[in-house]
Amino acid sequence: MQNTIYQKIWSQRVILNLIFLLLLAAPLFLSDFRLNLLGKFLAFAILAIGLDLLWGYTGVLSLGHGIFFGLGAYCMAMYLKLEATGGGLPDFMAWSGMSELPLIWIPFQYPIVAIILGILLPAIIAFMLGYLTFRNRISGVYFTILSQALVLVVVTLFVGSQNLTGGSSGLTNFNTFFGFSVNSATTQTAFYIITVIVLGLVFFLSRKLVKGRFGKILVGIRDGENRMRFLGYSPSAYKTFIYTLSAAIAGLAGMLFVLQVGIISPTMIGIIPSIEMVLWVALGGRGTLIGPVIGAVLVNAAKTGFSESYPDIWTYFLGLLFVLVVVFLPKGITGLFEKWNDRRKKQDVSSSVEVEKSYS
Amino acid sequence: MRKQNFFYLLILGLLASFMVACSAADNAANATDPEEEAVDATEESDSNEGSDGDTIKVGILHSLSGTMAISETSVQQAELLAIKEINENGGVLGKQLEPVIEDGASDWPTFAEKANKLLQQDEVATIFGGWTSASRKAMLPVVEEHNGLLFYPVQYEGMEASPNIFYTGAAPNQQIVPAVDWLLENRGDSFFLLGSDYVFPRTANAAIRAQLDNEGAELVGEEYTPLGHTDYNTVIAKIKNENPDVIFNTLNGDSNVAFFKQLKDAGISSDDMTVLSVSVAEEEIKGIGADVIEGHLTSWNYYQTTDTPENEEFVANYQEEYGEDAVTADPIEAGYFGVYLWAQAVEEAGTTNVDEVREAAKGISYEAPNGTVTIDGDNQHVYKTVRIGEVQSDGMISELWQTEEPVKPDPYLDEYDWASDLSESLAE
Amino acid sequence: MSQAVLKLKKVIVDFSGFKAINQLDFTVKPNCVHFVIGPNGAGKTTLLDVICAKTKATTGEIKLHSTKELSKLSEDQIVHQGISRKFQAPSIFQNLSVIDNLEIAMKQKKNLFSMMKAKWTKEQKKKINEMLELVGLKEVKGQLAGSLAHGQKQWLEIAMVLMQEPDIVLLDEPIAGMSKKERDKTGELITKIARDRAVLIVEHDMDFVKEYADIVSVMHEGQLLFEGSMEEVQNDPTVREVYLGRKVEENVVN
Amino acid sequence: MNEIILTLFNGVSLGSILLLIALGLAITFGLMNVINMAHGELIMIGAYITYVIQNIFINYAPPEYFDLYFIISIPVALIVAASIGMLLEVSLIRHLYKRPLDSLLATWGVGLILQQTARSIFGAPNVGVTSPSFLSGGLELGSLILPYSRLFILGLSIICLISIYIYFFRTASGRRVRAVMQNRQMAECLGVSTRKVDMLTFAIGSGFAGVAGCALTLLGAIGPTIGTSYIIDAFMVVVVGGVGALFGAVSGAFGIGILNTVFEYVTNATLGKVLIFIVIIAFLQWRPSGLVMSRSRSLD
Repeated sequence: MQNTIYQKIWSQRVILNLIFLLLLAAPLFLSDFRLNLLGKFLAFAILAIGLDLLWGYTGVLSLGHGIFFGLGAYCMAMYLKLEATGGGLPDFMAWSGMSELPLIWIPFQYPIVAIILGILLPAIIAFMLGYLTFRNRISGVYFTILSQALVLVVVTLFVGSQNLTGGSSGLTNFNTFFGFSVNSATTQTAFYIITVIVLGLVFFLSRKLVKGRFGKILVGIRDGENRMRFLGYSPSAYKTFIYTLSAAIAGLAGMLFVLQVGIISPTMIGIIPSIEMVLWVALGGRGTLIGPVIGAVLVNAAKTGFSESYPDIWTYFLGLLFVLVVVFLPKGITGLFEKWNDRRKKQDVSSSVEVEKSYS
Repeated sequence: MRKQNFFYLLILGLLASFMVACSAADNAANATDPEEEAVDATEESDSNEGSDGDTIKVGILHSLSGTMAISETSVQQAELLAIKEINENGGVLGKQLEPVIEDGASDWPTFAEKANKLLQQDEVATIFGGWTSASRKAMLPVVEEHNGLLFYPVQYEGMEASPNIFYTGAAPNQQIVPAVDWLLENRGDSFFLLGSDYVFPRTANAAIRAQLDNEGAELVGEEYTPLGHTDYNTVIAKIKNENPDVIFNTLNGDSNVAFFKQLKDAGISSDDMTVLSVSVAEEEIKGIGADVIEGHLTSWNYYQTTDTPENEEFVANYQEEYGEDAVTADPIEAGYFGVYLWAQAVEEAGTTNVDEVREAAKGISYEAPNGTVTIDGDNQHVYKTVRIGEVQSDGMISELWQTEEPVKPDPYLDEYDWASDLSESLAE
Repeated sequence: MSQAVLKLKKVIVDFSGFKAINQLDFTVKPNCVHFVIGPNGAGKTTLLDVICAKTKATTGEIKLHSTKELSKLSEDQIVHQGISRKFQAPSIFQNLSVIDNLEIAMKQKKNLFSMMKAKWTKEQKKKINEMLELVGLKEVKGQLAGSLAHGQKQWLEIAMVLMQEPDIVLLDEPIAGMSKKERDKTGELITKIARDRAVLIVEHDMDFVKEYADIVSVMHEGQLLFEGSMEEVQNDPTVREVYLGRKVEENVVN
Repeated sequence: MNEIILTLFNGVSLGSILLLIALGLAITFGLMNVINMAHGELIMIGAYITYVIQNIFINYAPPEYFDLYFIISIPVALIVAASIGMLLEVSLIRHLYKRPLDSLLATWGVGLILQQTARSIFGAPNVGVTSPSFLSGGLELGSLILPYSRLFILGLSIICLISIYIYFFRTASGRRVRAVMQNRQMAECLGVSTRKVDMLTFAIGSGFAGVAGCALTLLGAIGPTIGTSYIIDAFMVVVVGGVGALFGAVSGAFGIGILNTVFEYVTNATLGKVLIFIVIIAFLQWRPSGLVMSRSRSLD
């Protein structure tokens, strides 16, 4: 009896909504600095959900999500930079001897265009690479290594074309967004609220996607891609779609990141951050949606906290975390709970079996 | 089902308690002791950044991990040495300095985040930090937004003068311009420019091109390699083809090791061609190997061998603190005297308030290991002596030439006609 | 004689020099239980592979209903032509429940966009319930497929094949590892499903073949050696010589 | 003409470096299918071993024998890297054979730990190794100078290749390794201890990483992050060459080396690097399983 009431009040949906509301209310509790950090973590969480759709559900490990994140971030940053210069030439272009705004920067004068491209551009690149590789049945570790090569290409290009991208310094020093000062506390709070809402939306839509038949197909592809072919599915289409989707989500996260952090540079999109992104998902628990969110927030909070107190030890800790999670917690934190659940469930079942026996 | 919900419930609970805890912590931090408040009120009305009771907090923000840790760790050590010395001599304004150390992790957004943290959370009086231009550019909007201070210790490409940054490294006219002049006079007039592909080499080389053009010298080639590039055979082949008198080297970090080793292997020694480097100091020579780079030139404001009494003391103290094998170098020295310059400005101002310190800092002089350094009030750079040196077989650099007196910093190269195009395009 | 549903003509499968199937002509007739037997390495499994496009034919043609050429199609396209395959080792989705397994196997539009808006229909639910009834997995429908017993896994996979409502069913050693009781049940099931479709089975168990076969094909070194009823196969001297040999004698004695 | 020969030589030289760093990987990744992201750090260990032995020689050996340090470093680096590899296999990788993507993540973590360990022991700055005097200078062919260090690395990579060949194809122990890699169950049935073979194979692969690290001290910087700059290149070589094909790695290494040098010569280093990776990605679309294809009938 008690159980059912408990279940009704604390249904998963209700709790998720409460978490969402609590996040929305965070500006009431947190200082500007902490709120800004939390906002950054939540932007990472958005990316982690997309990465988990790809890895946790579909079984495709990409070590190149940094560039999709980066593409989104750069699109937004280009708009912000042009806002800051008032349509003039950004400083680094002047040093590189340019006299006119290059063609590819021109569309980014318009914020709407920048936002659309920030999602579209990563999606297009992911689609092209995904379509080719998945159609050619390059999968598993080969795809993973290819995705790393892609990072290397893009990062080298970004660093190399200094006159277009600001080179290794990246883009920073922004003023306004839609006319609001990006650095003021109110705007930052607004960015935070937007991030929470986007996170909620991405979470909700992803949940809808994976809870239905579509999600089962993804799991099927993860566990037996070839078998799925003989059930009449074309796994490459599904993989390409999810890869594209998760790249678009990464782009979205990148835009929110730039708004809150105020800088994007190639170091943020390289090989090391790309692997760290995978760790968020692994630690939180792949194949669940709440897992990557927890993982992203937890790892980054630990990184901030740890490197504040013990900068030298942080690398040891990070390395150890990878090893321990993979070996002992392959399902991450959520997996830990599932295990604990199962054990208790088994106890419940065994006791109920005994009851039945005594009746008969 | 029920217990899975419990998991979500747990997250909810943790999140809620985290927020309450944070807000409580913030409140505690903001609510100052009523007595102290009263004292503060009598002393002065405006806030006294970083000054908390008996100590003054100062931020140290360098990369302690990642690729840049190689260079930045020593600068951090020098800054900590200066802080220690100041504290031993009674501190600043009678208060001890309390360094708050953060790791920029060779990642520019992290520099921005940590600078934010230092200014907002720790409320430090100033930050000493940065190495790459990228890290400085990442911190710039943060220190400007929160009206903080940053002491930046490395030579850089110029074209910047933020009111919130003090630049204790060399501006281009204190390193690159005089080096080119000297080379033209002493080593020949065909130049090959080689650099890593990022903002400093590109901007520096743009200036060199204009300067060479003005002097009627010949530019025979210009190559950029990605950061961390390790195979220089092809570049060396190109250099051989062009056979320049001088290679002006703005390579960064590890690439220098690969370049010099492979240059020597290719049979090119300092007798055949002069390589002048602007990013290779004593520290880097240790990693390259002195035998490989011996005889090549560098341009800096300071060498470990610089002959001043202040330097003798500095080197001795540094080696006592960090070991016999530790070497000092230009950025290390710039980090070191940056702390002293700030301390002097604070004493002058009588407060750590940023606006007053900035005002007091104008024209302040300090006897640094490299000689007298003076803050130029116009651009917050520092007057420094320029030195051309030659690498010796023991890894030390011996001075070949130095300017007679400290050179006025000119980050925008306003004083040079040939650079007018460069600075004009910037003025827009 | 009824019209052939599937016809292979001069098919060669060449694994870098080794011809697993060599100039094979092969016909599958509707409503038949058609067994393929032969010694190891005779090309039986490769025959199934080449029909369902797991392996591409090096040369030759494969015609469905004597019109549609299959050898250029991909695996999933072949499934939509009405050919379904069960593999030797049970390949079901361990992390999905029994009912989920059937749900994704079920005949439906399987492209990306129809799948995104796919919803349960009454008819689909009915079909799955019937199938669960047929293969006797109703009791365990909510369990993860990975937790099933070996025999149950085999049936689940057969059920998944049938959910696709194919015209031709390819089974690779469906009764391997089954108990006597389970074998009988599987045999009955095969007879039942063959009423309205062709069933092509690779099998080693001669008793099973004898009991349920309508047609038996004997393969040897990538070629068709003999085709006929089980009785004819047993009496054919060449078959005896190359393959059955002792085994048939034993069977006869028994 | 000289230019062409020199470019070709530089390409072959780059190829030999790539081959040397990829040889170990061709064994651990190619044969065992373990994605060892710590391979770069094993290279780093080899480099630091050379540094340590050099210092021992400076401090304790008479100066006229100084050059010997390099000759001694090679086998020591091989043994130390192999032992660390063995330790890694026994403690970690053994448990992850069935999960290749997970082994990738775990070994990346190991790599991080090794890097930080090196930083703690030797400090963050690069350390210097003086090349032995017999390797300084170069072979003069007319106006061409072919550096001895490059020729030495070319020779070393060929020697390594030959010894690997002899080991795998001419010794009983090597045959056992091949047997296990080709058919694990069957080899087990025949009484081969697959555990021992796995451990040994991984150790051999790791050992060659150590040798590569030793050779790299002739060319570039020795620092805690040296491995990260080579690891992707090494994987590319193995993937292009065809996983499981030792001699695919050879063609992969020289192919990439020569093409990269030509691209770099014609354009510049940045563009050259981008171009070579684009070519690799395109190449893998065309031949997903690399230059040397191993056909198999096995399921999945």
